[in-house]
Amino acid sequence: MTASGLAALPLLELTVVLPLAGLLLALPLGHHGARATLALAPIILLVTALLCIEIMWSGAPIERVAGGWDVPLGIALRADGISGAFLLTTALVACAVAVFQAQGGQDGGATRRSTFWPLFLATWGALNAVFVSGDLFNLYVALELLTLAAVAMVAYGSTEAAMRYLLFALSGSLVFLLGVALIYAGSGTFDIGLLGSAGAGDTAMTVAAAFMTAGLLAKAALFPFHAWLPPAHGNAPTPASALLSALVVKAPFFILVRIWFDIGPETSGVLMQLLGYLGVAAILYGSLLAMRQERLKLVIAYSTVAQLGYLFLVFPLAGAAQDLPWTAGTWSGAIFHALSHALAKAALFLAAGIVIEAVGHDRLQGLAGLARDLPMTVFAFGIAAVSIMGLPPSGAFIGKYLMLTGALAGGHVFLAIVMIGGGLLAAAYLFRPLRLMLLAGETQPAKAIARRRQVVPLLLALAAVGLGIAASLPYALLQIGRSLTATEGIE
Amino acid sequence: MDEFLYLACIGLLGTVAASLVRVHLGPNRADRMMGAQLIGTGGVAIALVLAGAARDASMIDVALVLALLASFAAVAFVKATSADGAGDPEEDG
Amino acid sequence: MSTALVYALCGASLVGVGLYGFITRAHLLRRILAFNIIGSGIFLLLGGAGSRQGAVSPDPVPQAVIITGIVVALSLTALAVALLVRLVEDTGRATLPGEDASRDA
Amino acid sequence: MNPALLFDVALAALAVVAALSAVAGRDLFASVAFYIVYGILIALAWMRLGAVDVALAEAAIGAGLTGVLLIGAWSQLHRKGATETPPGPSSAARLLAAGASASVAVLVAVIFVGLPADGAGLAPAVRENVAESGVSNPVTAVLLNFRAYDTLMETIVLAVALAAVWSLTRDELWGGIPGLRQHARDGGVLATFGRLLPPLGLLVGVYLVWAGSSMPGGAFQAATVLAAVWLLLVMSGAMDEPAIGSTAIRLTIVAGPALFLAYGTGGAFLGTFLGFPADVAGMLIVAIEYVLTVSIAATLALLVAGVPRRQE
Amino acid sequence: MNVADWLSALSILVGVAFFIAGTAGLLRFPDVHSRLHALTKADNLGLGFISLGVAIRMAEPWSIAKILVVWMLTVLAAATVAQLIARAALGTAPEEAGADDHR
Repeated sequence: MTASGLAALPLLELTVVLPLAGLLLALPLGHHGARATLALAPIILLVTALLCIEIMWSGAPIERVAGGWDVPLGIALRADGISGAFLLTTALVACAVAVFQAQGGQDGGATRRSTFWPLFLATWGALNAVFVSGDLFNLYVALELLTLAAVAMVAYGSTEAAMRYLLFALSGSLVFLLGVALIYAGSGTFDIGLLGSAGAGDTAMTVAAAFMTAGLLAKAALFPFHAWLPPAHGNAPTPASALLSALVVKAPFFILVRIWFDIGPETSGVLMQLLGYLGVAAILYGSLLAMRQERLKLVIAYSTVAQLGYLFLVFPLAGAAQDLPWTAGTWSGAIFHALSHALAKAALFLAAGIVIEAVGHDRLQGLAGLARDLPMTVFAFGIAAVSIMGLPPSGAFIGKYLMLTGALAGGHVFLAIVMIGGGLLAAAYLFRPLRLMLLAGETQPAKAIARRRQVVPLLLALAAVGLGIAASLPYALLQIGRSLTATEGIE
Repeated sequence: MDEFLYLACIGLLGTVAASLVRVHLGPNRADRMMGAQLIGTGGVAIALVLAGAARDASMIDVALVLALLASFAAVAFVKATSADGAGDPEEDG
Repeated sequence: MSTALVYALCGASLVGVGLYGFITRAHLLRRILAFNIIGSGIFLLLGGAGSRQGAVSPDPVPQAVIITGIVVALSLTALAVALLVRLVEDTGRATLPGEDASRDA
Repeated sequence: MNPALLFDVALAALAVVAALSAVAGRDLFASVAFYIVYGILIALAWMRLGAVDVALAEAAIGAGLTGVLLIGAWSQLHRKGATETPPGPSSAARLLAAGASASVAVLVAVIFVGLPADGAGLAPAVRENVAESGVSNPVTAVLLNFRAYDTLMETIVLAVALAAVWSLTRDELWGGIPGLRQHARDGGVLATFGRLLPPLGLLVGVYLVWAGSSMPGGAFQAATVLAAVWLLLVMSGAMDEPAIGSTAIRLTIVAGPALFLAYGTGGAFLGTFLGFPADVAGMLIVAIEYVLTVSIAATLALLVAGVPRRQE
Repeated sequence: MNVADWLSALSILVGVAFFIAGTAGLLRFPDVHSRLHALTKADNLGLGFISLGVAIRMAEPWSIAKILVVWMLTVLAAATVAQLIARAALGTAPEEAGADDHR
């Protein structure tokens, strides 16, 4: 297929339309929704991959306006490199989760079997809508769609955790909406592109951006707004935990990147520093708590709190001085980290799900010697752990390496030390369950789990590592649509 | 004339404020619901006068929707307070 | 002072009132009410911004966006209420633990 | 100060008082009653801002449907004894919260007042293009044409909200009927009301969606009125809620969004996602609005009805 | 101002007066039933006069028809609700309709 052949297909629109169409199909189908989803998921993956190829091919962002109405009247859909990368990662994780869930069809009762698929596809569609939206109010609607589906999936596991999550998410989106309202009042547009080209705004713009940021922090569970995350991600059913921890918390981060790097309001150095220090606190606090958990899923959930902290280091490192030569590299490093974390974290949660299925619980003390019964799953867990720790050759290593280079070049020695320390802490909290599982302790009877089920987390973990091995392609993709191209890439 | 209409609206708003006192004081839930019901009727009246002041026929539709739906909460209330939560106070008597 | 400004300021106050309720009240139904109050306060701000040119022909874009927002808020409220009823069935409480102590009834 | 502005100030003040009473009061039922009143006052505020479409939506949703939803919730909590909360007043914490909330309100107000008074907006752009949108009501033009993508997402939000509410069903009741079986005395006041009002409500609903293309009104307002009629029929015992396992009811719910989505996608293949050719836009928008009205009405009614509580 | 304007204003004024009287009853009367009585009588008449006043002002058949429907709806709803609340208040479950959660 040629480039023009690709461009003739509405790939950008289809990435949003297909999951939403799937959910409208799955809702009446009930528990038959599994088959429809399994048929649709590879098609969405293919469309997403083709879209990334189209972006690479044309070397420029793909832009559409819904209804053919130009902005500011209409709504723009825009897929640049970072959109493509997030869309593709989402498609990979979602396909893996769908296969995993469909194979374990006996999970849960009649209710979960009948409502999981519409909610799953709604999550996918909402994420994709966030990644391609060029309009602030449209982002609000997409975020709320995401909230509805995500909260309902948490409620399968714990109504209390779901309620706490809902309250955080609701207050977060309201504060975000308050910022959006102020932006419209001040500038008469919701369009991110127009707001960005209008140049550095005034005080009102900065306050509005601060409101939007505060709201998104609550949804992204950045310390100290993290309290909802461990119970929600730790108690949700396995496929939901994987989706939530890998992808859903990345959506608000993605919007923050759009706001601070694409609109670029009058950058307040203090605010950027603050975000960075909250990130530092998240890394330390999340890691320390991850070490003290007694349940595998909670270790992984607290690890998400810590790993999200890394992403926010991008703001002091690349946000305060966008014109410095190393910032593009730092920025790309943070995105790399986000993508790699998504793949690895989904692998960890799915592996934990297999463990729970095999032994009926996830208490660490009862997992000794599990490697003998579930070698492939423990191996997958180990590979994913390597990626979370940021060891070479994983994608997270590339991300951390780029961020570290930027931190040192910019003189942020403290942040550099925290990044290295965070890696050591991650090693500490992930080696604990790994060591137990590899230990030749007293064996307990484990249910046999089909290999085709165990292979799913392994593939995800390998993808996280592969992101580091074949880093130049995704790196090139990320640069498309950036105002600043990286002056120093990966040597 | 317009000024008079807005003054009339302010008068009606006064009755709404007074009914709020009843909603606040109770003493029981029937009283509170009655206060809310009167505010519903007051809202319909204000909407009508505002439509008259603006000479905007489409504003009457707001009064229409308010009049149609204002009683629903009260119906839900009497259902909720019936013996089994799904009944009719006339059955219980 | 104009009509638009009056309601925009009203909207700002409602955001404050709702925020206060959302932070201080423990009962979840009240927090759901507070959420709705903050929402309508934000909508009034947006509506006030759209009517600054005078109420004769207010900007239709904020109006359409607000209608969308009202429907989205209703969807979330419906889920919150259903979740609350389920929570009460499961735990007998309409509050979240760990929050009762610091909050008013 | 002229009487109109005086009225605005009084209405705004009363709305704030009602909101404060709703969040700060001691009695939970009173809070719900105050919130219903608050919805009515906000609807009036929208009339004063010249936003009649929003006033209709607020009157139908804020003052009508949400009221029924909240009283239903209160009723269930009341029966389970969960309307009281342990008192734990820490006045210092409350003062701090009040201070923080007030500063946010003041900050927002100051920012708003400081904005340029002429206020850039999209009103001129809408005026310029409304002729090509197929409808003459500018708000409907924005909702179903200029920003149709938002509206499409919003209809899907409603369907997903229903799936989310249903996902809270207990397994043994999956596919069952929401709520309790409602009953009323034959020939009693309630039963009579439940027979007199629905035809009128149906008429109002149809009128609102019909009026929507040229006057304030439209699919959402009409659907809310129709949903309310549905709920009244149920409350007066004239009909029972459908089982959520019913394929017909699920198809009704997804029909509107599915048609909207299919139309938009078809357009994407032909060149413009959600594009309405100017010469047939009016007809297409009206067709989509009618189907949407039915789907949204069913979705809203079932959202208020909540999770299944009994088997067929 | 012409005759119609005067009539309209007078009618609205009478309507507001009825509203004020009804609200005074709601506030001052000692028990639920006398309050209900004051309420339904006064606000229905009040809304009737206000509807009449606004109808005179709109002077357009379609608007007048809509106003008539508004008034009829309100009377029907108010009568129904008053009857039902009265029943609920004196019904078999006084503890239900009666005391509040906190009192």
